[in-house]
Amino acid sequence: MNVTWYVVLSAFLFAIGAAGVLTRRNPLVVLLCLELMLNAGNLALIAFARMWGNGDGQIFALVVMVVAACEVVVGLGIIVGIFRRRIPEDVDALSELRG
Amino acid sequence: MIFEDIVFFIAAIGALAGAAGVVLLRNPFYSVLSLVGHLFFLAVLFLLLRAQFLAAAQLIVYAGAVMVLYVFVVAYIGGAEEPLGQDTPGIRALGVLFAVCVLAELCIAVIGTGLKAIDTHGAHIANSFGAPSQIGSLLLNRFLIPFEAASYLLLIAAVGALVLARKRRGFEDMLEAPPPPAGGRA
Amino acid sequence: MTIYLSIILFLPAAAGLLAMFLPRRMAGWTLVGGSLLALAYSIVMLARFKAGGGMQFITNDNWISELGIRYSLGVDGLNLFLILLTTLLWVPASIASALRDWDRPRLFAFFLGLGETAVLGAFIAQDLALFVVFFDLMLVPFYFLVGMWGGEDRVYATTKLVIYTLVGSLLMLAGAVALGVMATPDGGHISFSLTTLAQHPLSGGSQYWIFLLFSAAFLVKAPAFPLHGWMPDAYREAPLPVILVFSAVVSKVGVYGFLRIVLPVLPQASVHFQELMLAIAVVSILYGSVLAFSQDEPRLVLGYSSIAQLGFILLGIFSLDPKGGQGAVMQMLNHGLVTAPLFLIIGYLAIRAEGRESLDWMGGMALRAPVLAGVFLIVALATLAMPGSANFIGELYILFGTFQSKIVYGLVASTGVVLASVYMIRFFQRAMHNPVGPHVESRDLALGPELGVIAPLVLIILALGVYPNFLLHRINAFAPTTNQALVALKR
Amino acid sequence: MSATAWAWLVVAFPLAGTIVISLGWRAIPGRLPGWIASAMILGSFVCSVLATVKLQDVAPGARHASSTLFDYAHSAGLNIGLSIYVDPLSLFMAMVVSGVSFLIHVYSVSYMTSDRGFNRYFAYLNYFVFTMLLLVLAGNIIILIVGWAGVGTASYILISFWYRRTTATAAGIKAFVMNVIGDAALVIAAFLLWKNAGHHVSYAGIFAGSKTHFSHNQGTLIAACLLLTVGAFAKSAQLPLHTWLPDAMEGPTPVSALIHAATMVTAGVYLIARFHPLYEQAPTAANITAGIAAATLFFAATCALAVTDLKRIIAYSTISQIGYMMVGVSTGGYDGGLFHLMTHAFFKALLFMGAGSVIGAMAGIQDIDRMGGFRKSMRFTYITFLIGALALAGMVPFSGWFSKDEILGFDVHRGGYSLILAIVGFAGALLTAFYSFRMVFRIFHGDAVPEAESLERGELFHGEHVNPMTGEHEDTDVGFPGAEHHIAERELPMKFAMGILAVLAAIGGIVAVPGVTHWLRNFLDPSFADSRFVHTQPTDTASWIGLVIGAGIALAGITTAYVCYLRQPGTTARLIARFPFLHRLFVNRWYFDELYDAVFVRPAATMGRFGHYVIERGFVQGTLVGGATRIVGAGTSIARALESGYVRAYAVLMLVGFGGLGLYFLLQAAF
Amino acid sequence: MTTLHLIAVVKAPVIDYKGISPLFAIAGGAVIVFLAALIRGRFAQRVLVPFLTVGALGAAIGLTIWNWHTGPSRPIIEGALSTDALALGLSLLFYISGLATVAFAWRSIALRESGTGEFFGLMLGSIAGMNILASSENLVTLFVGIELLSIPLYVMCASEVRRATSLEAGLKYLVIGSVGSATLLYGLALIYGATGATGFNQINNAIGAGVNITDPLLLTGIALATAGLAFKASVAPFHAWTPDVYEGAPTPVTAFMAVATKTAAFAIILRLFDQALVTVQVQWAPALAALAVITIIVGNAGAIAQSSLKRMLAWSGVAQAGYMLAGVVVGTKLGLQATAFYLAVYLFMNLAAFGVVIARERVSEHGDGIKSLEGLGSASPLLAWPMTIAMLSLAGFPATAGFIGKFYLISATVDGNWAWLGVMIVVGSMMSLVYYLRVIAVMWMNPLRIELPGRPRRAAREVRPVAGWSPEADPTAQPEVLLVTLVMAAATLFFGIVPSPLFHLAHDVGSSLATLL
Repeated sequence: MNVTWYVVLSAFLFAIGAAGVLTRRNPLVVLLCLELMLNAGNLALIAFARMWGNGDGQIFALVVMVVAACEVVVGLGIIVGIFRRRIPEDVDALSELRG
Repeated sequence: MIFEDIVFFIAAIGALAGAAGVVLLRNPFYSVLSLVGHLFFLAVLFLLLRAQFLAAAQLIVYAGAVMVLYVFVVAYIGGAEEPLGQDTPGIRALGVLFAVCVLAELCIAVIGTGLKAIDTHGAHIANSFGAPSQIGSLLLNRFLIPFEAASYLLLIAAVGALVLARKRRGFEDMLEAPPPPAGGRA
Repeated sequence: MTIYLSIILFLPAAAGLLAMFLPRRMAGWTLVGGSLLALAYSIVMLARFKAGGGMQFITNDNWISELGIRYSLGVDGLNLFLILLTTLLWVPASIASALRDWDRPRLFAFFLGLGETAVLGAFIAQDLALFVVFFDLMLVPFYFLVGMWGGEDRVYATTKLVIYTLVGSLLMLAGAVALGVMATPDGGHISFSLTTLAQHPLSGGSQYWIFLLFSAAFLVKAPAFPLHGWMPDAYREAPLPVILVFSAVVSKVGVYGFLRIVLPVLPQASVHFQELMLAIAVVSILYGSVLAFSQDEPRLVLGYSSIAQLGFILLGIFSLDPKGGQGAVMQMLNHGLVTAPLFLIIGYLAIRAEGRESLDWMGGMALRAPVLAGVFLIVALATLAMPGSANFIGELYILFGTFQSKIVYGLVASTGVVLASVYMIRFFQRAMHNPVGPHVESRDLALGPELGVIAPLVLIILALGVYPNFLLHRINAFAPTTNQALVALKR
Repeated sequence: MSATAWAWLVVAFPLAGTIVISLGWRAIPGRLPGWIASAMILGSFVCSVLATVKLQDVAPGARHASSTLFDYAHSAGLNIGLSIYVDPLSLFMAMVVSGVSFLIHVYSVSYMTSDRGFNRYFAYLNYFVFTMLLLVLAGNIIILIVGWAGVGTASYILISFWYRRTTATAAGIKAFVMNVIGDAALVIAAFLLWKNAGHHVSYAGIFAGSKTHFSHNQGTLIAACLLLTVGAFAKSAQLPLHTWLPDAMEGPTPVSALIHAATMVTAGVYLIARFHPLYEQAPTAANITAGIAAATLFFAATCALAVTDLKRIIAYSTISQIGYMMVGVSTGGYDGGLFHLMTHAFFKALLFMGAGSVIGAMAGIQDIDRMGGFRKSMRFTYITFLIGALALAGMVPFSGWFSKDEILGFDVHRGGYSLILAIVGFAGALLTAFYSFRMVFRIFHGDAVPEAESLERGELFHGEHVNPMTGEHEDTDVGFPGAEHHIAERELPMKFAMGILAVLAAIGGIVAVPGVTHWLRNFLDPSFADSRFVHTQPTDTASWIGLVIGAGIALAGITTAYVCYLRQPGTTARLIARFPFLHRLFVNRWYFDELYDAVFVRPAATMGRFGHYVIERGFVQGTLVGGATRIVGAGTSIARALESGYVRAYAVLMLVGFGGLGLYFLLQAAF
Repeated sequence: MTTLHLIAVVKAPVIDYKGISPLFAIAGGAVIVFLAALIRGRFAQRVLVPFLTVGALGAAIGLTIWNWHTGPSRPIIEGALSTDALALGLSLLFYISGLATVAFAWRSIALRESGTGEFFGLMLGSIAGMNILASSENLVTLFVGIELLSIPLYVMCASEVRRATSLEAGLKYLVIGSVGSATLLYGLALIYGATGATGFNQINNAIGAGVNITDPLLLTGIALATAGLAFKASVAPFHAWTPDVYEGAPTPVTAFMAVATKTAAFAIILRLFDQALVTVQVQWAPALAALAVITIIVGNAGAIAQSSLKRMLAWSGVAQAGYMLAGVVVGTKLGLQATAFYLAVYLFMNLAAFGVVIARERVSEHGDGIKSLEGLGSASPLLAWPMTIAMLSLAGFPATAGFIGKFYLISATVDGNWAWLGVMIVVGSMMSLVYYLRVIAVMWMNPLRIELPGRPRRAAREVRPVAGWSPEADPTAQPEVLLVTLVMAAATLFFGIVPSPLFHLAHDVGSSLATLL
């Protein structure tokens, strides 16, 4: 199977993730979509690693996993804070700062 | 090789379906679950790409730990169904539109590239490629810093989460209570 | 003794700084002392100046070698008298402000002193970048002076003033940097020294757009039509001592820039755009004059008249003829010398008209104030370039130069002479003559402060009228390089 | 001492007077300033005489000298010295000016006694004489312009001497502006001469240069000469720049006598005489000048017929007489022109003094319709005024008779174009005789008006102080016409001045009696030796024929006036009824003021308003300033509209940005 | 085969401990601070922990100076990091801003909310991330550095959990930031895919040799990476988060972000474009130029007529980013120097300004509103002067460092044949006058309508009780903030008149990238 296929697939995943971020209003889901985008990046990295036959890409992917985890943690923390603050679970509700 | 192709297609479709599920399902809980599925199929793809270690990590770290965290949070704050309607007009449409544009550009880029290698199955590689040993050696040599930094990042993130989610006095009752005295710890 | 220009340059600012830390009532007089010292020093400089001796009293040190900015000062026939004008006119301004009871006198003194230093710097600088620095720095003190001690709309006026002027001078900044970088031969160290720049003229194309950037700055500063939008507000709102120096001295920096920088460094562009600039000058003369005799506020009469006067100066400069140049420099001095007393007189008139600065409220003031009337008359006649005044010689040279190069513009401009007589005499009459206004108490100049401030200026005006060659003999408007370049280009 | 040294003194004396009086304006007591001023002028008269004497010593060919005090302006190839030029012409002028000025100063001492501006008045007056003498003695054209503008200034400040009269200030600014027009013209002329005649500003240099650099009647030269003419006409109130002179009568009467009759207004004549080499080299310019002058002399005479304001009648007569001089000097009859200049100075000053005396008696009223019958009550004034009128009318054997007819005789002799001018001149002479005796008869003859009667009873009439032009009441604070009036009958100084002038007006003609005396010509010849017309002089017989004709015309005019005003009063009324149009034309001075008001003054005001409201408010502030503001404001609102506060909108924005970048880079890749 | 790998495994990495010591100081400092924070008691919280933080930063500064060297980078640890003047010089800026933040935050609510140790520890962690970022030599380090920089900031922004706007700022920053880093990641992936290398130098060698410089894959990668980094530097149109986050975040955090984050972003932008991708400069320069222009216009336009000072400074920060981007575009040594110089100047100006905002918002009823500065000129000149200097410098008036910085940038653009960009900088400065001068006018030219305590004035003024004119409004009530403010303002002024020291630093920085001419 050509590497192209993998990369194109990752592109699709990336786009889907992006679309999710733009369309969903529940912060939790937005976080999930961000995960999708990062994973798309991972897939591409690994595909290229396979293509060039060196391990850099895989290491990169590994690091990305860690990063993704961290983002999730912090993001969830903020969401919890918002929940405690009795603000609706809706990113559009958080639009007090503007202009 | 036909076998690989079949596996690829199944995994690819699965991953896409999982991703679509995340985006489309209205209940965050289901979204989380479909993300888990998505991750699983990704792991399969990793295997096809000779990244055994990563596939494993994917399953254990992600589908294991992180997703559990998600589930907890969803449970905690009650994954309310996303309210319909009163969406800020245009944003949704624009979002999809530009996502499609990005997709188009990426595809053009990938297909239009002059790289020969991309149309191959990839370079000839040693059997140890993607094996823990090789990963480990890379992590401890060329990528020591990223490795350490990543671990450090985990520590920071943990502290951060603590800061944010820590239980605070006079918080549940929604009074804008004056902050506790300097240095006071809840 | 040798003349160190740095002393004269930073003395006023130092005095202002000192005033910041002295008791309130002493602040103003400290600055007066500083400006007097500067004046004395510059008079010594004048005495030591060798006419036709080229650049003198040169200071030339590194300031920012990385940017090629040098701290190089010098005096020659072009800026000698402008320096004197600055130091001279800051004295009455500082006295006038010391006599008045300001809200924050220390700060006022500081900014006024800083202003003098900045203006002097712009006149003395022999390095393009240094000139730009002082040119922009000038705005800071005046921004505060107008904005803190001005009239009702002071904030609007001062913001408008600064933005308007800085728009010009920022463009000039870009032009200056471009000039310095482009003129540097490959591998050579960048330099903004005016002499160096004059020796490596740029190619035509880049000269043109840089010329336009510079002109923008200088024309706004002058101001020339139609870039004078800031003028009415600033003139109306600014405190009198401030607008005095602003109109009499600061407005000259712009036109000075043409002679010091544009003509020597961008000769080709100057010739190329000569007609354009002459047109602007002529339009400014006519427009300024016409508006001047339709104003009822004395300050605006002077404001628009200075548009016209600076139009004449511009005309002389861009006649690109030595006579015109000489006349232009001469007019810079004369205009400064007559504008300052006129603003003082406006102050005196306002005091006598219950503080109303409007010609409608004045009239018949000459009745019991013969001295005031006489002084006013002398200054007014000098302003309209009555033959027998130095202003006349200045305009004569300007007109001769213009006739020589482009006679049509000269002929149109000479109608400005007639218009000038109209608005000045109108101003004089509506204030001093006709039946006494209802709210006027006609009182002659008090011998102490009032007369003491204005008398020396009037005497200087008279003296120069008798012996204008005192100036002409020392003035040298066009650097030799300029002349060569122009001659070469005219062929 | 050399002639030039004396000449410097001539200029120095009045200047000293000005400074002393104006600085000591509070210290010097009583009438002393007046006497100081008069003494100064006397001094300069004496000096000018001495200078003349000095100059007569040298051979006629060498009777000119110049002296430079210092470089007035010397730079960039333009070298102007502060220099004077002494030759018979300038000294002649100097003597006339200083002499007449002296007498008028003396007259003023009495006339202005009770004016609160007494000292100021004499400071101004001395300043005027200073600038006038500087003008006539100037050694180069720039200094000439300096003096030229100086007299303009002096005339301005003296016209609006009673500055709280709105009419006076209006007249002042009018006179000033018109004079500045003349100055500007002179500056341009100066440049043309400097540029084309070899970079000289001194007379000698210009004339020498013009010979070599200009061909006969060359365009540039004509232009230069016409510009000189404009200057001369502005100063001498010739068409079409004459309108300021009648208004200038707002000034005190001695001022009118000195500046607006005897001296300043004749500066134009001097100018043309001074630059005669150029005019002779550019006959076209000379002819144009002469033609306009002729028109002026006739036009002004017609106005003098109809105007009823005493001083304005004399003013128009002045314009008319200067027309004669202009015709003279611009057609080559320099002696005649200057001769008439001198005699005119005498009799016109005399007339004004008489008028002043009468106006004093009338408590400031100037309308001759209100006058009459002063013959008995003001005998001295009557006699002197009569002499002046006779001289003006050109009656045998008074000075005007010789001088006017010398001009006309010369032009007749020269023939051709000049002959036409001469005929106009004769016509004008008729009118002159008529209107001068119209004055005499209306003022002094007929039934006595109350003022005259009270004067006979021995008391001087004191009426309300009203502005003769507007009729509005004025407080004597203004000064005018002084707490009380002064008339020649009662004031020795006035008598003295008028007496001397009367004598001069009567016998002034003896300096050039055809066939008998050629003093004037012999004196002036060195200045005009280079003229083409030196030898074109009418024979004595011809001159005498001319004189006889002139006398006849004068007699005719006087008789007509006698008939109209004494024998059959009311004739004029019938004439007016017969030719109402002409009368209206004359009374309104051919509508020149109205014309200028419509063509210059109001358009200027409109332009001012237009500039203020349309260009300044609309374009400069509205379009430039406001436009920039609006653009920036629009940018701000856009930038802040994008900042909607919705995080997803920001994400979209990012995607848009990336889309753009990606597109750009893909295009880069494609091409 | 296998033997080779075994050898590889055995081989221990070469570690230049000296070179990496500043990073150790910071990272270690963070850990120590975390631990110290566990000690209860006022002293530990109020004194010990800040002291430790300052110590860590001071140590880092010292070690940096010890490490200082010019010339091309000396790679450490297999070229994962490099300690060249670019990294060292810019990390000095991080440390300084860190010190300033300690002072700013010392009395802040955010500190009490999150706990001293956590707050300062997170800050140090973020600084460590910046450090890694600034000295990163390959894509992986770049990415992990950028995340290590951001994630603590997300937390710090949201740390005032009682304030809704703080949470909002946190979430916005997180979401947009994650989108940004995902984009960046994908871009890096594509670059890696196109070149097959992650090390900057290898990438630079690969481009042109292995891969065509107009290869769409590579260029799209660059596009994505640009987007991701531009977001960090808040370059339009990726700036949208900036005003909201700056306004919502606790002001000390805002100050920290405004200077440190931007510096770090530009550090890596300089590295990536001027080192790894310098060979394709012809491709990316126009794109960055366009971004610069958009940023200048949008930033200045947005800043006009803002009533919140923090927001105004955020927008102005966007505009300033545009100016600095111009220095990157030219891709010359001069441009690099100019950008570095301007970064330093930018730090001084902004910290001075933010110090005043912090001092005022704690006492004034108008919070960070521009009204809180009303009459400051006569009320407390000690605050008014620094603000004035900062504003004049930001506006680019001479005798301030801002002028020199602009001058330098413009000469760099002209020198690199991008003269019109220089003109754009100038145009931007023109627009910026509107809002900078407004601040000065409010401070000095509005009549002070309140009676000042303990200040006898001859002229009786209209008395109006204003919160914030209570005695503790006296700036000396917050000496640490005042100190920082005064120092920064003094620096702004000093380097405006004697800029040579900064120029030397900029020179060393410029010498660090051998890839530039």
